[in-house]
Amino acid sequence: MLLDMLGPRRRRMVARLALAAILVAAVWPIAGFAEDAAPAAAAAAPAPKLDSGDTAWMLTSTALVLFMTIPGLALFYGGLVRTKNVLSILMQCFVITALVTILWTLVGYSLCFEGGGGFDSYIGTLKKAFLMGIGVDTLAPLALTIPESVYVCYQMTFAIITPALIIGAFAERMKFSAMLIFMTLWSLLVYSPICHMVWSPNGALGAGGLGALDYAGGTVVHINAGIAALASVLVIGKRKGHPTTPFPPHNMTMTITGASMLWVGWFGFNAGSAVAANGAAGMAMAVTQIATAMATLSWMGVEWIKQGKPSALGAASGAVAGLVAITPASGFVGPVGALAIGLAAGAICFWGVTGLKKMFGYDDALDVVGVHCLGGLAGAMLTGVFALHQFGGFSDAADKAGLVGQLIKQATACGVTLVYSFVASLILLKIVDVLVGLRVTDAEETEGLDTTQHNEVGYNFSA
Amino acid sequence: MLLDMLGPRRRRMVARLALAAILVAAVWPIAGFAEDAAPAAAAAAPAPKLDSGDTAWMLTSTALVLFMTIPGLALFYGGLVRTKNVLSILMQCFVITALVTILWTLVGYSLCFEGGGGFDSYIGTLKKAFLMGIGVDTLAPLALTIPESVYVCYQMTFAIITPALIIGAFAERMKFSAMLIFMTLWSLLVYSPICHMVWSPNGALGAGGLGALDYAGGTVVHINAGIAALASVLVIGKRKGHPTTPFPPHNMTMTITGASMLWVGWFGFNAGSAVAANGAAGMAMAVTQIATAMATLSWMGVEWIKQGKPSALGAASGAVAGLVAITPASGFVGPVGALAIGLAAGAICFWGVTGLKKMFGYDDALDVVGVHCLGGLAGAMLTGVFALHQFGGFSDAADKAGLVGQLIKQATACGVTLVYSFVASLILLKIVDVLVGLRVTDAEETEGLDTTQHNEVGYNFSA
Amino acid sequence: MLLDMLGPRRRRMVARLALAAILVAAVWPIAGFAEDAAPAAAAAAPAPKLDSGDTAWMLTSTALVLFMTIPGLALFYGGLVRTKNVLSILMQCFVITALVTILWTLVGYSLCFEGGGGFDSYIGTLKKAFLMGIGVDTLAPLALTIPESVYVCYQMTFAIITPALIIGAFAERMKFSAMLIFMTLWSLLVYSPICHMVWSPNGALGAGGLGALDYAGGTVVHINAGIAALASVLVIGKRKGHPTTPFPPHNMTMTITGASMLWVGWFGFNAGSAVAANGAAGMAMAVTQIATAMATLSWMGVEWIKQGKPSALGAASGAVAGLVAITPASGFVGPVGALAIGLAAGAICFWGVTGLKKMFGYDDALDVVGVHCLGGLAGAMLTGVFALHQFGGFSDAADKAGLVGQLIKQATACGVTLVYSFVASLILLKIVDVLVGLRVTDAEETEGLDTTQHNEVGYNFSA
Amino acid sequence: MKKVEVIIKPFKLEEVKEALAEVGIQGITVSEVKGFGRQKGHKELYRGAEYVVEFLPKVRLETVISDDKLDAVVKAVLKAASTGSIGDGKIFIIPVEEAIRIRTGETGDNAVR
Amino acid sequence: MKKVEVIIKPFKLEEVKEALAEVGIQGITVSEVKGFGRQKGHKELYRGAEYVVEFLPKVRLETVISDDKLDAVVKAVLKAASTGSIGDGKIFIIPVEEAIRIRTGETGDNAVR
Amino acid sequence: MKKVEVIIKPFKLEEVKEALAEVGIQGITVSEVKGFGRQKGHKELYRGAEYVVEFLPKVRLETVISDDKLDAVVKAVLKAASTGSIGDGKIFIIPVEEAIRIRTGETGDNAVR
Ligand SMILES: Nc1ncnc2c1ncn2[C@@H]1O[C@H](COP(=O)(O)OP(=O)(O)O)[C@@H](O)[C@H]1O
Ligand SMILES: Nc1ncnc2c1ncn2[C@@H]1O[C@H](COP(=O)(O)OP(=O)(O)O)[C@@H](O)[C@H]1O
Ligand SMILES: Nc1ncnc2c1ncn2[C@@H]1O[C@H](COP(=O)(O)OP(=O)(O)O)[C@@H](O)[C@H]1O
Repeated sequence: MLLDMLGPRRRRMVARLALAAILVAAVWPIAGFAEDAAPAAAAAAPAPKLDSGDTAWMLTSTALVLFMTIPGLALFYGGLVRTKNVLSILMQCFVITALVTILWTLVGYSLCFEGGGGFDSYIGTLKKAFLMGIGVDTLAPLALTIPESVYVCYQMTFAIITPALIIGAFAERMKFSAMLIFMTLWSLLVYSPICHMVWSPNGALGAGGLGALDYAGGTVVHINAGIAALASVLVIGKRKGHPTTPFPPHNMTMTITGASMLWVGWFGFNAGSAVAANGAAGMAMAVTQIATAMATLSWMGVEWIKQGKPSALGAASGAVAGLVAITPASGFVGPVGALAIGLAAGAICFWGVTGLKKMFGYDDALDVVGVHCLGGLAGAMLTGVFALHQFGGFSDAADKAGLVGQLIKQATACGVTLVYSFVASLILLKIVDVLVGLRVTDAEETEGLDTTQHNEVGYNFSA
Repeated sequence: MLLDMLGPRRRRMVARLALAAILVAAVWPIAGFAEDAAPAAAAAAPAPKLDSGDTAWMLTSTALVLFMTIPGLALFYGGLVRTKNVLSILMQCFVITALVTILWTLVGYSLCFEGGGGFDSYIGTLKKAFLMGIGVDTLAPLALTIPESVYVCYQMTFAIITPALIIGAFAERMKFSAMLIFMTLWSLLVYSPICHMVWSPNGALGAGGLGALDYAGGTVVHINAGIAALASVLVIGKRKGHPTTPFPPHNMTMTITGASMLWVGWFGFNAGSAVAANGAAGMAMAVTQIATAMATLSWMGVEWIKQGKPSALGAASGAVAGLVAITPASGFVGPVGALAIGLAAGAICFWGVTGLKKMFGYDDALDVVGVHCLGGLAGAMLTGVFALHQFGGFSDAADKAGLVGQLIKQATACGVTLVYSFVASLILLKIVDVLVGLRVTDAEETEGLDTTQHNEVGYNFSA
Repeated sequence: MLLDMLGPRRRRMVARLALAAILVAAVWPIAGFAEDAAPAAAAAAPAPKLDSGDTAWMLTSTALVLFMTIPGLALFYGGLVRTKNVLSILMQCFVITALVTILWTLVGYSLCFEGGGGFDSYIGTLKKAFLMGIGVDTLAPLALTIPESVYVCYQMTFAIITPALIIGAFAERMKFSAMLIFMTLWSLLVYSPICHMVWSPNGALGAGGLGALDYAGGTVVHINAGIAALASVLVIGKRKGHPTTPFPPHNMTMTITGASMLWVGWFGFNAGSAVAANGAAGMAMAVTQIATAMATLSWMGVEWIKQGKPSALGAASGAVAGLVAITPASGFVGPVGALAIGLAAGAICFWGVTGLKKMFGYDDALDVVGVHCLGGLAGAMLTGVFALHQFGGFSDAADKAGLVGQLIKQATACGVTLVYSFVASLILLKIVDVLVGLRVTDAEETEGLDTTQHNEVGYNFSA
Repeated sequence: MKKVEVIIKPFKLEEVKEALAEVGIQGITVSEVKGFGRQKGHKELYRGAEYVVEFLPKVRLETVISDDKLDAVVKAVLKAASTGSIGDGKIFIIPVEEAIRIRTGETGDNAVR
Repeated sequence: MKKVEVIIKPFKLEEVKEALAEVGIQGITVSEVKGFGRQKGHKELYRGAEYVVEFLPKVRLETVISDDKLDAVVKAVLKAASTGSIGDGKIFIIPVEEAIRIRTGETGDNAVR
Repeated sequence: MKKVEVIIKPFKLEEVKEALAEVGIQGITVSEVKGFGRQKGHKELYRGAEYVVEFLPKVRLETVISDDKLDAVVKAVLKAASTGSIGDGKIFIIPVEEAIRIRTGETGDNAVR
């Protein structure tokens, strides 16, 4: 079914590469089981107790972040492609949601958050595969006032949106089957280790390791997805007609609707990352709102000056840029920091989707690199500045590290994410290309992915 | 206004049938007032106290479930009909929301949840008609940590979505006036008793009676709506042109958007059914997510194999099937049960909308029977399996009843719902048909319901 | 950039008017700083403590109210204009969201809610400009169980939606630049004082002053926006072709979707105004739902009788009318009051958009006056009735004032809002007209705002 | 050769297409048009403003045929498209000087066969 | 009989239709088209990529009339559709050999009356 | 004068337009149509119900030209529009009796220049 016809020579190559893939895939689990180290951080506290308010907010946050992917991101991206490919975008977001949910249940959660194995700096163990041991009354080890089931769901929504972000880059030309295989591998082999390194108590990059600050996913989600997006367009190549033919959005109302949903849902993303309904969540919400607004105006202003008119797509892109950039900072910076981060994000990402993209000429269809990778980098670095109390922030750790010290930590975490995700994504894409072929045929691309991949069309207004 | 021209003979018939209808309608209230039995279950506890966290989550859940009907279900269904009928769908969902809200305020809530009458096994009393006696500080008798006002609203959203589900079956051909009358009767005479029997403390089918498990509405909502849908298509007949003419969806992007909203909103449906922000809610959310994801993949897989390509409509339908099937189970089963239920639901409902429908040839326009009735049945029965601890579940009651015992209880509850709802719906539809005529004229059907029923059109892109 | 070419004579006039504007603008801040009066109401209580449940609900409510503007209101309005202007509506809602967020952060919040200055009856001070002094752990002075950061965000969403409501009136003909300048001035010089007068502890109209009841913004939001809308259409004039050419909605599905989102989001608006997750919030949710449903049916009924068929636009408009009218009442009235208010609102606003509008002949494009101003007035007055215990309400203050007494208070608050907002809006609009010109050219209006203001088009289905 | 332009009610498209197929016509180009004629449009109401939809949705079929098929085509259309009620539409016959199949370069009757 | 094909700016549709009604024309078929001519399109920008919309929205009216009405029709259209600015459009006159009213089978001038 | 009507595959529009521009044609009217011919449509499936999309999206270009340009135009279109695969479309040539530029009132060849 999934495998296209292959000649004997090619088949042998496939076999070899598949073997390699399996080996790589096998490393983590084995690593995970290697050693059952001592019980993790938490423990010892004065008998943890579920807090219904915190739980209420985290249940809500989970819904909000899921809402970001479906329908939020699906609509944001869907409106930007040509009519003939709109369903392929919606379908990919929808099915990635399903796929990652299952992967997360099987092993993803455990690999990301169940530490204590021999490679605890890099990856978790498989002790909680199939969510084993998580009962109705189990509290989340990393957030002792809410049930672990809620924590599993909340983190799952992050694991869902990250690969979904990538599809914007290779939109309008990747085979559906190839996309599924790639995302399965990517979720397990790229998302899991990065997530573990940054957010697990003993992860190499986070609080228990290097000490880089990433409140809600600047590295884990945005830089990670953004650089994988770059890898994907380098491997799959440009769309037919790029850059001579214009590919104007087929439905800007859909895109603005999606952007609005992303904005609203992002409150779950950032304020939810407090894993509690408290002042930290409140401040995270406030700075998210402020940075996003500022970035919207910033992008709009630059566009108005540079191109004569402010566009709706510009405003929406600015908002997303602001949301991306404030993500790593949202638990550490104050309102003034948020204004600064928003201002910078709008302008920088504007350049990302115009200047930078033109400079290198890659065909990042929906600007995942320019907005998510660049915005994520800007946010991560500026977090290193505005998290300090002297710049209106709240991070004692950053104060201790000092401006330069913290910036180095931030840069290191960005660098590791960039390199690991880029290289691993490249390898996985090549493997998938050999296995089933990444790209649809020219004729299919011309006809559109909706009919060729899914046997459907988006609109039938005259039916 | 509402009554069409009738000949004298027909008018007499109408009168007689109307009388019958009124009698039927009168039974419940009279029954309700009959006897003011002893105070219901609750009481005696150590002075119940409002919990702000539980209340926060239930306020949110109420918003989420309302969101499922408008705009969720409205868009999901609206995208599937032909352009000329899109507003009729949106309008029906919207007005059912309004209508049922008023009915619920007047008598519905009281009939469903205010027990203590002489027929307490089957229907409530009218003591809380007009929400009498519910003040700002009244706590919900059945959920003592939240205000009764919130409980009223939360349960109201279930009473809203259930009739709204039915409209998918008779879409594109029922008169708006007929729909209003039918839904008024159905809400009072079918929804109320079924809801009371399953969820009221002394109801015949639920915990205080037979002991069938239905956490969030497998019988009350889905089987109930699904079988009424079947009744409706049998009475109203096929759309003109069925099955020779194809009726492709006019706007799949709308349908996917709606499906996504249903998915997100369903967290309020299932996790909200814990009526608290605790581990039970968390686990309900987790299994909802897992089963839905699995059903999406399951439907997609079967479709891919059987029909060569996976469609967006298939993925969305699979998700809804999974959501339906996990609904009765969501408070009782664990992650592994959820995987199994999802897997089954996707495949079974796929067969429901292809095999089963073709077999019998009824024109269930948007597949309410195949997805909601069948999915509800599958979910209800599998609840009887996976609620047991030995299959990863959490229900002591099920353990006590044993696998076979619990399955018999589940089957009984399903059976009662199927028979009562089907027969009552048939009768009500016949009555409405005689009163005002169920179906628009051929010419109106050809022209479309939007202009003929509502004087409007969905789209005016060239205006 | 923003200033169009002006002749020397006109330029002088601009200079003079700009000076006037600056003076007006300067009054408030100066007033604000004048005197640092004694600490506000609160204080003295038994050590206030954050409540995670209340906080959870207010975080959620904030998301819900933001959701009302983007995408809710944007879609509701966007569907009603002609295709060539759809993006201008979406863009205006989106950018107003960003703009007001920044204004609110800089000075708006402080002007509205930081009392204690010399003009405390009318306007706040600038002590909390830039949200100075608000830390992670600061509790909201006016709601001591939640963080002030959350209170800032929640109130911000009200400050956002109010100007966004106005754009419906002057839709399809105002310059984007003029809209930005007008909204900046309006937000600071009209919204701030009205908000302060009604909701600040020492405000002239609210509990600490006159004693008018406005739970969630009947005067502050709806009458205020509605009368400013009237001012705007009087200044900018009719659309080309009005009233001979019809301007049918270009996408009713978008409008119904938006109306549905408004309905759901309004739970945050009204139930959120309890600033807690308790019985008051629950009852506010219940009456909101009931009044909205009733108004939907009421408008539908009147339309059905008067115009022969019930339309989807009618149902949606009725719902919005009900939501508007219950807004000031939602914390004071019971279910029966809600039924009455809904019934009245539907019928009155129907007349507002048909009778009243025709009578005076103004071109209020999307009926902001007929729905928001009129609905707000109806709601405010009826609050004075149904807030009394004898009419099923809960307000001791209203009981004390007596029916006539309370009605006079309500009428006074309405009157002050009407006069101040109307006059101030007129002046600001004239100033902006002189500065940059309010209206696009005839040719631009014919071509549409999307291409002429934003260089984009809404739909490109054939691309 | 002739071009036969037919304006019909939208829901007749399928039938007319089949009727044409029966008389051996395989090449048809269809477009959505709006018709203005004796058949009057319906009223729509938007918030009390009455809006008469004067232009009714119609479908236009065009087929270029060799002269010898003209009669059969006209008869087929007449039969399939007629409902007897106002607004059924029109058939127009227009001379065509040349037809060319782009793929092969064939001309004349061969191009439309 | 003649077919008069008119390409105009969209917002002129109402006026042209009324002008035609005044000279006794009741049957018109209208379609949306895109025009490419001397009038240049506007630029749209998407994230820095410039996109020239070369094809402008136009409306095409077609009406088949008896020969004697030709002059009146052309004059009516010229007057109603002209704005004097570039892009006003064109009138084309094409011979029609036959017209048939589907409902009644009437042919010739009777069919288009 | 002649009207050249060309039915092509949608994605060929840009090329054909440019080819026409090269031979000096500047006025073109384009419309979206659906074609029914030898090229068979694809199947779509909705919940198990198979739905054959018989009408394929095509684009129609119309240009009215003076007789002397006819050959060049036909050649240009043939070259630009052909992919060699079925469904490439057709060219039809129809006599035009008169053309008028609405803006100026110019007639005949001047109107289409
Ligand atoms: N003279 C004409 N020229 C072009 N199209 C016409 C003409 N007369 C009628 N039509 C088209 O035919 C359709 C049907 O015509 P109408 O007058 O409503 O009814 P009937 O065909 O029964 O006489 C119209 O909507 C219009 O599209
Ligand atoms: N030779 C032609 N053949 C077909 N359509 C034409 C021709 N010339 C112009 N048109 C149509 O008329 C419209 C207006 O023509 P244009 O050259 O822009 O301005 P004008 O009519 O003022 O000369 C074009 O957009 C096109 O639709
Ligand atoms: N006789 C005809 N009259 C009008 N349009 C035709 C005719 N024949 C073909 N067409 C149009 O040309 C398109 C292509 O024709 P088709 O038969 O599929 O392939 P080919 O052009 O390669 O012969 C059709 O989709 C239809 O729109």
